[in-house]
Amino acid sequence: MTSKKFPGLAALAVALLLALALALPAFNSSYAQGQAAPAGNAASVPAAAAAAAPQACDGVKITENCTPNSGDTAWMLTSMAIVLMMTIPGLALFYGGMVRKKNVGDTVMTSFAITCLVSILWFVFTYSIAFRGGTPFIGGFDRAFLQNIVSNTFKAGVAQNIGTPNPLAPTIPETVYSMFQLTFAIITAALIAGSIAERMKFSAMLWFIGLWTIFVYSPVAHWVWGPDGIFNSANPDAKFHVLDFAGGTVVHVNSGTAGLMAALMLGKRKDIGPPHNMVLTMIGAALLWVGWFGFNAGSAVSAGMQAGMAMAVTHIATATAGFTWMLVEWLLRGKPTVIGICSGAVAGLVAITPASGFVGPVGAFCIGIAAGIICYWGCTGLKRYFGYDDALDTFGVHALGGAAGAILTGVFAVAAYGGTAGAIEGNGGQILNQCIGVVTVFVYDAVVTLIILKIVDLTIGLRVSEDVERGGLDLALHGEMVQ
Amino acid sequence: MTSKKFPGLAALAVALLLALALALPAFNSSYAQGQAAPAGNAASVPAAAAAAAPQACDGVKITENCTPNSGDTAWMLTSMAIVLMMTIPGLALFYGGMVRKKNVGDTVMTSFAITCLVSILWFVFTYSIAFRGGTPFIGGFDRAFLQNIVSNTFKAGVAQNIGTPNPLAPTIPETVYSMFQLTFAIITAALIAGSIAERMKFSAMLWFIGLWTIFVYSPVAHWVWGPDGIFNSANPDAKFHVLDFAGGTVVHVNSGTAGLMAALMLGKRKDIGPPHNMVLTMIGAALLWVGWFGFNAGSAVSAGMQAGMAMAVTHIATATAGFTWMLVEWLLRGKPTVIGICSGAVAGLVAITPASGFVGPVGAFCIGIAAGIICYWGCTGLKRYFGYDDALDTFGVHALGGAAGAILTGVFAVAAYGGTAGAIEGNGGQILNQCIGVVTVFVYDAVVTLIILKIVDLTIGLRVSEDVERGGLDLALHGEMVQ
Amino acid sequence: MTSKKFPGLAALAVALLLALALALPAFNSSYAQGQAAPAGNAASVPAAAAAAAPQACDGVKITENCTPNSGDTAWMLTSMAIVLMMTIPGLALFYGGMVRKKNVGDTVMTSFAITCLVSILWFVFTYSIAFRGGTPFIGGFDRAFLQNIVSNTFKAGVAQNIGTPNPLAPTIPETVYSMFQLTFAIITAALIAGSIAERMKFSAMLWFIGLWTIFVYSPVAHWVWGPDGIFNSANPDAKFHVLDFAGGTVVHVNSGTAGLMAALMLGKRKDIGPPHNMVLTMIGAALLWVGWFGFNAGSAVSAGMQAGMAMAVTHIATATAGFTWMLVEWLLRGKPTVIGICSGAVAGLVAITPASGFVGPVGAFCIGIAAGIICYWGCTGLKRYFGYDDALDTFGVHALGGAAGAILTGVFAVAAYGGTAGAIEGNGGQILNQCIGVVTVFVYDAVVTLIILKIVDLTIGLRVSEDVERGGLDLALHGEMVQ
Amino acid sequence: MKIVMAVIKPFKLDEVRDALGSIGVQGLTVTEVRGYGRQKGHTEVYRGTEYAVSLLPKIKLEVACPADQVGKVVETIAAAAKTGQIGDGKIFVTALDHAIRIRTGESDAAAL
Amino acid sequence: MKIVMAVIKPFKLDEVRDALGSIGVQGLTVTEVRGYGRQKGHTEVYRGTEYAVSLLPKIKLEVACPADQVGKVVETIAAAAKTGQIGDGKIFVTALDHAIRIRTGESDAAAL
Amino acid sequence: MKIVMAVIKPFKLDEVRDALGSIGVQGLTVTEVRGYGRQKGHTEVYRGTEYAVSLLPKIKLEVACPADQVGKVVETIAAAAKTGQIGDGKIFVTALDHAIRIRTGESDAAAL
Ligand SMILES: Nc1ncnc2c1ncn2[C@@H]1O[C@H](COP(=O)(O)OP(=O)(O)O)[C@@H](O)[C@H]1O
Ligand SMILES: Nc1ncnc2c1ncn2[C@@H]1O[C@H](COP(=O)(O)OP(=O)(O)O)[C@@H](O)[C@H]1O
Ligand SMILES: Nc1ncnc2c1ncn2[C@@H]1O[C@H](COP(=O)(O)OP(=O)(O)O)[C@@H](O)[C@H]1O
Repeated sequence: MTSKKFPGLAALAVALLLALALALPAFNSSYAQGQAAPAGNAASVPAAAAAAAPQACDGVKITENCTPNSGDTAWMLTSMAIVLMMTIPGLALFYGGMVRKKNVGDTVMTSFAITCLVSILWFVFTYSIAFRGGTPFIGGFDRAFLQNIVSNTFKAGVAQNIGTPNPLAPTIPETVYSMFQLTFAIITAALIAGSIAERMKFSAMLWFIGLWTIFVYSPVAHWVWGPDGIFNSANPDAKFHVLDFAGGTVVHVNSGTAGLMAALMLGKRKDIGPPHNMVLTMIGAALLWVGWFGFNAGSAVSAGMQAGMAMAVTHIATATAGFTWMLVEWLLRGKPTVIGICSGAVAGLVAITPASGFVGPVGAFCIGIAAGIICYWGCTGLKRYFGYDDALDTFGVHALGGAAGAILTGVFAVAAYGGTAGAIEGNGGQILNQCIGVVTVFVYDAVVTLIILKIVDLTIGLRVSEDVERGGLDLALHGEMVQ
Repeated sequence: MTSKKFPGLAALAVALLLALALALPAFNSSYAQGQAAPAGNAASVPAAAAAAAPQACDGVKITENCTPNSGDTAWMLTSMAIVLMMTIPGLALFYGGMVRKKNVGDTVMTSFAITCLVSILWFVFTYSIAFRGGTPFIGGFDRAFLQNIVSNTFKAGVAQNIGTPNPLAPTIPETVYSMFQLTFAIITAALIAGSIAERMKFSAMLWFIGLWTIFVYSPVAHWVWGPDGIFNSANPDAKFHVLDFAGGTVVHVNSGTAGLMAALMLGKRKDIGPPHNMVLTMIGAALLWVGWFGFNAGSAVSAGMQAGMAMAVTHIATATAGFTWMLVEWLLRGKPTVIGICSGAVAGLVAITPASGFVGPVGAFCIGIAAGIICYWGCTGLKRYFGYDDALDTFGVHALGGAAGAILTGVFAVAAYGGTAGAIEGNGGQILNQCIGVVTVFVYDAVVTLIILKIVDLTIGLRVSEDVERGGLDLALHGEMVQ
Repeated sequence: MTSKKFPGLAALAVALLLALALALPAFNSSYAQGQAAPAGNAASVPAAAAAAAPQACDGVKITENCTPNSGDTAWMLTSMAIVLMMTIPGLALFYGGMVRKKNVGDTVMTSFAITCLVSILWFVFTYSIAFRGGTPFIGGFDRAFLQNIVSNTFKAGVAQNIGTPNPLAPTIPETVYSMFQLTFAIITAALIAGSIAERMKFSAMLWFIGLWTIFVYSPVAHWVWGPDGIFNSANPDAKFHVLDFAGGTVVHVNSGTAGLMAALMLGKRKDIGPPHNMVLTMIGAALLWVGWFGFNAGSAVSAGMQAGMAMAVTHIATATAGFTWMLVEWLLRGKPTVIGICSGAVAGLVAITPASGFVGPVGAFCIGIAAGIICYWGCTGLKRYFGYDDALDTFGVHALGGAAGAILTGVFAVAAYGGTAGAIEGNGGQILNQCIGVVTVFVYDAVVTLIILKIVDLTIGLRVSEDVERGGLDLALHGEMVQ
Repeated sequence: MKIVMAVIKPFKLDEVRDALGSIGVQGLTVTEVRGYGRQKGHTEVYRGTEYAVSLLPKIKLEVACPADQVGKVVETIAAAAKTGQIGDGKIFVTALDHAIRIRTGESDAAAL
Repeated sequence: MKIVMAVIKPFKLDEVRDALGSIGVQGLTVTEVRGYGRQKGHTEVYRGTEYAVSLLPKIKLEVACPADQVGKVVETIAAAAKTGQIGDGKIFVTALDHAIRIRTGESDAAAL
Repeated sequence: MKIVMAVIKPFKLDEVRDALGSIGVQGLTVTEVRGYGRQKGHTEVYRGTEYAVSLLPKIKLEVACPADQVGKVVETIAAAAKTGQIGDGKIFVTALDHAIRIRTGESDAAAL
């Protein structure tokens, strides 16, 4: 076992060093973003908070040194913490409860290891290429190793509570913004693992996810949220103004598509069976729900009216979708299940994500009903029809739910809430923009994911041996077993 | 099974539509609350924060458009999230660990489904009738479907971070206040399920809880917390000034009484046995404790001195009650148990809830000791004496603890902390007020709950068949099983 | 069983009363701290927030009555809640998953009971002697029973949101600061229990931990964080300026040393075996990670640049250490384990704790790698060499990790971040200061812990009988069993 | 001596044990098993997919007893475990050559 | 009558049960056991320490059947459970004196 | 051939297995059971109510061996499992008609 595993491990270590080495030259020659950067999607939010303290960051004088708004910062610190909680232990348990007992350790460890791996990459350079200015397609390296994150001039210091604010988050320290966005990168990667559960090599998974974060997540995040991103609705120079408040496209369509590709490449599991512990799944779904307020309301990057509305619509859509899925299942299968209501709630969370800063309560209610029905069908009819083994339904829940939410955002958006009208308010064209976003991400993601998987398959192999799969990944790969 | 379950399901769906239909007429003819509303129980809190920013909401100019206080909003967003966490996964696990393994799925799903159901009702109209002005007994329909929640005039928008503040929560967006209060409605309903565990039909439970939320929770919440509620201590026109900071009466006496009625109507379980997993119960109790800071300190609806004191007294009472219960059990039964210390902590949380904005640390310590002893007796002596099968002791812990806390609030209240003196400071009459609150809620709740249960019993039946009960509700009702 | 347990119980109750009685005389004769107190380590933080509101607390006029900063208060309320979550359910599960199934109840109950016990002591007098002025070695009794915590003059009240700020936390209510610090005292005590797992009497544990909190934790916390503490880097009169942002020395070296002493006194377990449920351990590690943002970023006692940087470095070090431990294990043992990556993450959290307000992202990355390697060795090579049975590696992870972090803080500290330069910036002497802190705490702790353990052993005995140990502590001591 | 092995419904365990106690049976060993027989299994549902779970939870009892008590033991179990519905279970009787009590070394009848 | 007791690899359970069903075996009882034999166990790792876990998860089947069917039952199990690799397990056949169906009181062959 | 079935205290499992290994026993099967006997059960407490739990966790071992080794096997188990305190357990010996090794098809003595 050791000898078979070790190459992957060694290679991994080498790669890390390589990445570091590659990044170092870029350290000082990085794209000079600084002052000239566009104002970003949160710039309009805190205008009113300005007048009082001349030293406070207020989104107008965003390029000067100023003191962060303590309330906004408090909320974003909290948001980061609870969005991290969504992945570990949230998603780890949500997924862990749905696999067989012999694979629960591998499943939860996948979430945990992805958290570590993506965080390291983020620190090294993926934050920089995703969220710093550069081109409409990819950012620069000026925040590699998070250099200058406190202040571009470095004259001001942490201890004086003064720094250069990030135009994307003008009222909070950039450190907080960077960590907050990191938790999105983490969960996106971790979601993919639902499709590959119970049969992928742990080492192959690490390689796959690492490369995917670099070559898929970072550019896609830059397109939609980067200050000069091609789809960024807050970037006046953007080609298409795609509304994606908290990641329907970047997070959910993106992870779901990658999951589908991985499920197709891996093939079906040798044996399947019912979830081993729906109580774990319930804990996971509940923590996802709780943490998702950080995800959606946190995406307001401030603690005000927009965060409040995002929280309300998130909650309404989630409750509605959970209840809808339960009713559909009850009607069609005769029994309401724990896994069902939990899946429905997650489907609702997914679908409201892109919409959460743009729609109102009634729109959220409609999106919730749609999410419950569409994602149920995605996990049953659609999956059965095509016959792929998307083990824990990353595609059925996240890609479908994310796409539905993105498109319905174009329907239900209310100008008074998020600044952009949707089809109901007469702006039918927004639906088109939304579709362009979804389709572009789907295509790019599918192609690059397949390439990455092919490379990993040819080098270290994607799948465990049949013996290991039958006996369970926990003992064979990790030497551990739940009693 | 399908055919037997389906009527309940169909009826449920129909009822939802009905409720929607009934509510629609009220949509625009609702009580015009707006400007004239009384200042509410939080109005006095943030006065000092006003001077600085002319545009900031400050509790004085509460009826004009203004910008929420970001610090208060940050804390209330957080509070909402962690109070939700109290129910799912907190209470779900607290209860789930105490039932037998064959019923753990049904038990946790009950909490989850109640969360969804109560949230939908809240959105439709229960928020409006509970927390909007109307009569001293029930509120109006002007926030049905959360209409106009951003601004009554609708000229200001979310994106400008300006809105009409709610007089009950002048410094935060009303969306946040509504969602925060929703989490109280959720947990109150979910608490009841402790009494009916291991034997009630899942469909009957949904009907019962849905009707109870409409006909019991909403009016009782309005009495005590509605701007013109008959018991609201911040309403100058109130008949009786009942102190209930965070819900001793509204939440705990209310749920405990309903639980007792349900336990009486259902009868005893066929077989009982020790809890199947006290580790789950411990997780649940711990998350209840953590989330309860959102419950109690969040009930200050601001992040200042009052929230701080509420947090301190909550923690002191909880730790003391947990330790007291453990010692009592150790003394009387020879062993300190996990379930015991967890139950004691919850008893302490319950008892300090009504008191948390009114008493000081020493009062909290005394309330903690009282809660530990009284609730222990409620779950043992009292229950044995009357012989009802309150499965997980909703009455013994919540009704008794809530009542004890409500009355002791009248004893230990300190004028300098919460504005009202208690018996120790010479205001003996407050105890009487507290008793009036408790007794009124008990009587109203008992009567209406019995009527609701009778109706549900006659239509779809309250209890599962003996076979289902013996074999466990998980497999029979939900088709799932923990391995 | 009853008769054997009872003496411990009775004694416990008596002791509590005794402590109360002893404390009462000190009630009013306590050291008059008030106005003359030094400004404390957080004083410099919020200077910039001052100008705006004349009534706001701003760290300059810290001795007058003022209104807390709502953003800082929001973050500290949140921090307290999530740091409590670190112990229950976090640490309880982290430890609970690593013991055998027969002891999981005792293990989680230990964390829960310690939470209650330490909280009661804190209220009675340990907060006062740790965090109020007195001598450089121990504080005064002027906050026994949290008296005057709202205001020393008591003219201002909670309801007006005005109070005397604590010089250690000038922008938030002292109630919040006291509760926040309490959660540190709780987890420090609870960490020790990792060393004594699966064999110590529950009653002996309570006595040991209670005495240890009084005689070790309180003075050590005062040395490093007390306003006039001998090691407090913010105290101009301090003998040695030891940098310990969030508790590398006070929390981790302290608990790890006590754990080692306890493991030595208790001797080895009769039978050992692999962890019974690594999923519980994963939940625990994840909640520790999430809560640790409250621990480290919360130690900024404000929501600004310093909190942001503390969050970033905490996350980077943790992810790096988790990944490093996993790679080391993979390399040396052939398999990456769930327990391994979780242990590594905790090691990273421990090591970054003292450094989190002083170093930058690159320093954090280096500290993370060091923590992963050093603590792995502490749990394997070192432990095997000396042969003590530190059951869950409190010494290997916490004392070693804490000491490594403390010393590396002296290496990587950046003046622009935390006000003090480290060796890399030319201030080699800081390393010496750090070592003095670590060694002093180690020696004092080791001696006093041994004395306490000896006393407890002679009076009620430290260890359960062999029968109880073989059969499991859950049934014998608590009458409970996980099914 | 004989070993009486019975497979019964789980919730009947307490009743059967009490009944055996009342006829003087001093010891028995209980195992959690799953059974398959005329009583068909149940269905578990997972996101709209049904899994037929044909094995039902049962309890297996083993009682070693002197040959002359076998009849009484079998009757007692049969009476106490009966619900009259499918899946009530079976009783199997096999020969027991030797029995030893570990604590004392006593053997055969004395060991039971 | 005989009792056929087989210890097999866990993932073979479904195949064996189906095979037995197809030759008309109507009932069986399944127990989760752990086995020790030529197939060596595995190693669990805990913070760098290895624990040899010599017991492997196995499934024990018990099938009561008339003496004349024993051959077929044994062959069927052996065929279905075989992977050809170490640890496939054993089949043990012992005598069964009596069988009773609790529900009806039927005995011996009729009870199976 | 015989089957030796022993019910022992759980924590004695490792010792017994090692002892059997040292006398050349190559295989055994282990089941987690609960037992009821002279050793009285324990009490579980739930919010002040006591539940008598009369069944104690035990380990059941099954060892198939040639008839001439039975004595040694029984003695070895008895010696290794003994603590001298109540509840040490029992050893039962029954006849084994046939044994088959699934992997090879070998039978009887060769199969053990
Ligand atoms: N031939 C058999 N061999 C071993 N166990 C059997 C056999 N037949 C039935 N059983 C056990 O008895 C249980 C009950 O049998 P079943 O046929 O379902 O009902 P009934 O006993 O009412 O005929 C089964 O679940 C199985 O555990
Ligand atoms: N003498 C025995 N007595 C009881 N059970 C045995 C015996 N020998 C083997 N077993 C059971 O059969 C299983 C498989 O045996 P093993 O020797 O590993 O492989 P194989 O059957 O291929 O020779 C063991 O795990 C054990 O459960
Ligand atoms: N007659 C019996 N039939 C089957 N198992 C028995 C019998 N008597 C005892 N046992 C098993 O042996 C275990 C130990 O027996 P017990 O009477 O408690 O102690 P001792 O073996 O010291 O007399 C019991 O827990 C039970 O599992």
